[in-house]
Amino acid sequence: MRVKLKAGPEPRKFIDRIEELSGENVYACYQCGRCSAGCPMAAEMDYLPNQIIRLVQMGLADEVLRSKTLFLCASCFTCQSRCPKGIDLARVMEAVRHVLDPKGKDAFGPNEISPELARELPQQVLVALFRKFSK
Amino acid sequence: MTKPQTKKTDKRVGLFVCHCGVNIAGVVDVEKVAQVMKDYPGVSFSANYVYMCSDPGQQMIIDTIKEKKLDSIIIAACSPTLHEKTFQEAARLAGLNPYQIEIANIREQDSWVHTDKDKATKKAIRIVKGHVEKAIRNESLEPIKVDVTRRALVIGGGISGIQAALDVADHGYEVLLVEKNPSIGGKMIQLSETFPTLDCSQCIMTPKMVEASRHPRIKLLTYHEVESVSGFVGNFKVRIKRKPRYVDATLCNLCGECEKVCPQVVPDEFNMGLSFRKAVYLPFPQAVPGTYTLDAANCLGLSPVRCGKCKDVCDKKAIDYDMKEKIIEEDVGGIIIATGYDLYTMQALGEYGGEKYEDVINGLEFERILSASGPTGGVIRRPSDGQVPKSIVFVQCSGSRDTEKHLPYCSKICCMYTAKHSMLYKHRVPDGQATVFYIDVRTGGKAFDEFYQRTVEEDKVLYIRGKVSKIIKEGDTLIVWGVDTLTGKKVEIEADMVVLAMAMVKADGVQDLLKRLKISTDIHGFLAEAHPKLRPVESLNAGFFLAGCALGPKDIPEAVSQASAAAAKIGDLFSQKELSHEPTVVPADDEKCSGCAICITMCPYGARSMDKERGVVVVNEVLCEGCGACAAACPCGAAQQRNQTDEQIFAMVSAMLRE
Amino acid sequence: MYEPQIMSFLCKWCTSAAADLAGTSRIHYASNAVNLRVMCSSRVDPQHILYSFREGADGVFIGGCHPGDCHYVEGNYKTLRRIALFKKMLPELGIEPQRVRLEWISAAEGKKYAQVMDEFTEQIRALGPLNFNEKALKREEQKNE
Amino acid sequence: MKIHYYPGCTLKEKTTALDLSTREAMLRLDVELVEPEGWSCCGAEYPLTEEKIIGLAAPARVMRQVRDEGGDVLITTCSFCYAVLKRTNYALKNDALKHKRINAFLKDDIKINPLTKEKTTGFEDYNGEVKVLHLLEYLRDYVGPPKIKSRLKRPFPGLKIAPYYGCRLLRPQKELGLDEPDNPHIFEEFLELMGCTAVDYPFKQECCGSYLSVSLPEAATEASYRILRAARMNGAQAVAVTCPLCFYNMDKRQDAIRESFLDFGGLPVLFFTQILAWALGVDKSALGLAEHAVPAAHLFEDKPRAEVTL
Repeated sequence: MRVKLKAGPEPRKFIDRIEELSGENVYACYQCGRCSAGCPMAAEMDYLPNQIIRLVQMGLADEVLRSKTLFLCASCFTCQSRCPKGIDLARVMEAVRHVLDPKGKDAFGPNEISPELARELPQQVLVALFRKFSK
Repeated sequence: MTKPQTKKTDKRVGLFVCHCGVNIAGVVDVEKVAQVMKDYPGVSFSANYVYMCSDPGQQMIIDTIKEKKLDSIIIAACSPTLHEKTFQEAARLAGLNPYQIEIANIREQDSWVHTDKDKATKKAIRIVKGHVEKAIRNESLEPIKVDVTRRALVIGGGISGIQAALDVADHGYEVLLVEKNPSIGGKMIQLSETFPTLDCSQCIMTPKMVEASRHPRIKLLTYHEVESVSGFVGNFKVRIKRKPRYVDATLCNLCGECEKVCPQVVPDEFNMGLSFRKAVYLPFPQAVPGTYTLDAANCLGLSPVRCGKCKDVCDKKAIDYDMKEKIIEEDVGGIIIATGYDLYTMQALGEYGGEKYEDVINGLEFERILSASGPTGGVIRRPSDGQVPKSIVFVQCSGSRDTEKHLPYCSKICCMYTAKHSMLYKHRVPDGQATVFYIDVRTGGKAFDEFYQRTVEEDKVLYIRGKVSKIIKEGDTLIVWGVDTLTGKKVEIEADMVVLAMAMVKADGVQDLLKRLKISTDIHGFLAEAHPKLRPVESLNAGFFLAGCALGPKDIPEAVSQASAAAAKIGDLFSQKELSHEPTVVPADDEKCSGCAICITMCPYGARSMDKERGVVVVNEVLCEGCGACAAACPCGAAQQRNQTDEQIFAMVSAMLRE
Repeated sequence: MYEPQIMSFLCKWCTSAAADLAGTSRIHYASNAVNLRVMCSSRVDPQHILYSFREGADGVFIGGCHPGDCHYVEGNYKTLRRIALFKKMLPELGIEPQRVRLEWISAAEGKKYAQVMDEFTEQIRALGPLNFNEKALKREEQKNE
Repeated sequence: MKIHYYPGCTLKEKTTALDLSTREAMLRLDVELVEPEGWSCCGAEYPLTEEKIIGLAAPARVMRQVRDEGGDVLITTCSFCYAVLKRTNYALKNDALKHKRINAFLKDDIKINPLTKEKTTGFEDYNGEVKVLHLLEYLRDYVGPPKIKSRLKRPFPGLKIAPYYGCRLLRPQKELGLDEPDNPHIFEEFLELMGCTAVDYPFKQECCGSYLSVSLPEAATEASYRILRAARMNGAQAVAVTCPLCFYNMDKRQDAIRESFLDFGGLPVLFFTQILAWALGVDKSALGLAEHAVPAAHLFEDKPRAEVTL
């Protein structure tokens, strides 16, 4: 596997956008990996949370935007509460989800829930889920 | 607002304008400056020259002072930080008082920062005019002289304090070594083996301790605490509290009978609470002084009626329940602070469970477990059930490098001692699994990296790059949640024991003392050096020197170097016949002082005090550092800084602002 | 163009050293200020500032060490309190408080010193001449009427 | 005493057990819970990017209504509502820009009285005046343990309960400030006050999988399993929760958990308010125990303490 790091302002634009949206300084991260060590969903992820930050730091937008990890983050803030640099990763995840093609398909939409399940689910789950994972 | 009197002065002021090659002359019209100033009131001589600091330049100054009988001179040249001393020396050779020299900075603050020649020249003239006004009003001053008490106080009896005391004593001066605990030795005596050479800490430390106790010029004051320090450099008065030991150290022969009969069992501090001691105890076998101490806080009652068992069995009649706290006063000329450090509390890291799980311990606890004189006799056993752990996880940066909730700095020695810990574990439990979680391995030091590499290559310790998030317990087993950032895998490891490399923090319980001594600390409570590069073992407070981990995390050789350096600084101080002090201080004018005492509150050095009888402020000029905060606050103009009086400032402002 | 006159009081340990560093780094900036070096910014008495205005200054700058870095332990805190109070008084005298500026500039911040000088000069230029004595005269007259 | 109470959507519809037991219990402590007029959904998730700032308008409007009704305290039990309301309040108090932008949205509100058709406009800016409290906080700091203790009729001697905090009560600490995220006590103290034994286990603040139980059920199943298993291993007879979603994941979906993890023996999940209500003497029928998928009624069998002592 080989990636080519682009020089010039292009990668910087992506990083700036993520920082602007999230309000977090992704360069504050020194890659200790503590977020990943404590993440309850890490087992399911293609990229660990610290790797998502790393990819953002390197400006590798395509890799980040393709990652399944974005839709595994439940915003439980465990990483945020233990991050030695106080980075709120849930915000970074949300910022990256926002950058995903705004007109694209929902990562998770109402059609994927059967009426029976919908009857059973607490309201908050639906509101939260659509807020996080649909356009 | 007082208007400066246009002082009619018969003072003869000379002006020397330097070209500094083209550095000044390229932008400032130096000829013009010299020319314009010729007619300025008070100026008796004005000239310019290509390099004032050169030998001919200096000679020109010397000759002119003599020839023109100048009382005061202004050198318009580079920043005073560069050549003020040079020109003062030249003037001194011509018989002029050094406080009659003014440096007008027309290079760094004019010719080098402006390009418009006309403006720069005008600015140079303003600057020079200001200094002429000041020079007209400068007094000749002599440094203030004070005697030196050639006796040092060392606070803290760890390796830094012991080394400092030994060095000062070997220089030929008397030393008081004050230690708050019953024995000297500090943290180093608790360590097992030291990196990277693996010498036994006690083996190299005990001879030093004994030497300190036997040195004819060292007075050992263990179980003592410094209460307060008054006075100033060369002449400190120290109040020291002697805590009652309830055992006469001169009589105690270490028979240990008292300990056998004592019914009170408490956790042993020396073994980090991993074993127990009695209320009457010897801190550790090699303790210096070698005497038992009765810990009153845990004794059943200091009275033969309550218990009295120890007193009964003591053949030497060394136990004295009536011993009282006592304050002693001593005179010293210089003070070395070596109060050491403590480890960050494990309670602060709830996610690691250090407070909950017995087998999650800190590095110092593990040192005791490794130590041949420790609670397990050097066999590695875990605290909960005494089993030999088959797997230990070491967690570096526990609390360090965490800007958000804990300590932002690197504790510097943990990488090395963790390597040592894991190596020693593998030496003693060859079939055990040692795993180290790290963020970076920092091995800057002589033979450090080789040592670390040996740990990995020869002792097969598994280093995993990632920070642990949490430690949980299932049954008897600890489970460590980590990550390997190199492979991008979240890892969970079972461990029988976890050792946390806790951050090093300011020593517990000395902050009050430092506050009383007005010793400044950094935001983490470590001592602040006078200059981080060039004055690393001095405090900003004259006469105070610093050494060891009280300044910040460091290893043994570095602490010892600092201790020797601080001792050398003491030698430097004591070798002077008398001390000089800058005379540009702020006296109080009796005539003008209303006794409002505002200036006293302004002074950070305690130099000003109230003469209650006369109702005016008096100044100890030796303590005054000349900041002038009091002068600015004085409502009566009674506090005037020598050679920077309000009158001088007003006159300078007028001259600098008026065309 | 109107060139304002600025009186600067610089602490010896930090801001004056920063001005020196700006020099050794050859950073060019506005030449409107003349510097008076004091041992500590806490030596600056509000009287010195008022006096500067009376003597023709349009702005007064005070430079000290960053909080916590004072060579005299806490002189800069005293300055901070003093100047903050003093600035509240200034409107009473018909002086815009923006004409007094206090900055912490360390010995390493030569560039910041130059920037602040340029900025402050422009700020005072925008405010225009102070004409302190004329204003004082006018107030006297009004009082007499 | 009347106190403003925000039940939130889920409590109104699906998790009435939490709502009912809360109201009944509070009545026994002389507190009548009143809902702010015309409250809407809080939005469930606090928006994490500036772009979604509009999401703060709804919770801000609820709190403004509380203030305008003269309330200074708003209590909630649902962890999601708690986090959204409290974080919104924090933002309005501490972030001048958000304050400005949110109030700009709220300024154009029009309220129509359903009877008189009278229109109200021109609302005052909401500046975070209302204090948002979780019921646990309210019980500890406002009602106080002595009063609660004096009203207890049926404490639970020796019942071992594992408190489950989850995410939304504790994190982010700076904004919520309920307790230490990795060393919390408030829930334990509550349970001990109820006469239960609070079980210490390492998963009390781990995530249950949250809304991933819909989008990625396996992940949530495992997350919830790990919590329940740890609670059981440490001797718990039940887990107590505050949040309807945690309840859904751990109780309603416990069958799914058992299907995936055959070693797991099952564990009842309770709302903390059911424990409170029962201890205060509320009738079993008002606890909503029929809503539970994992039977829990057997835990409420203790003989009432003699009522004459009060």
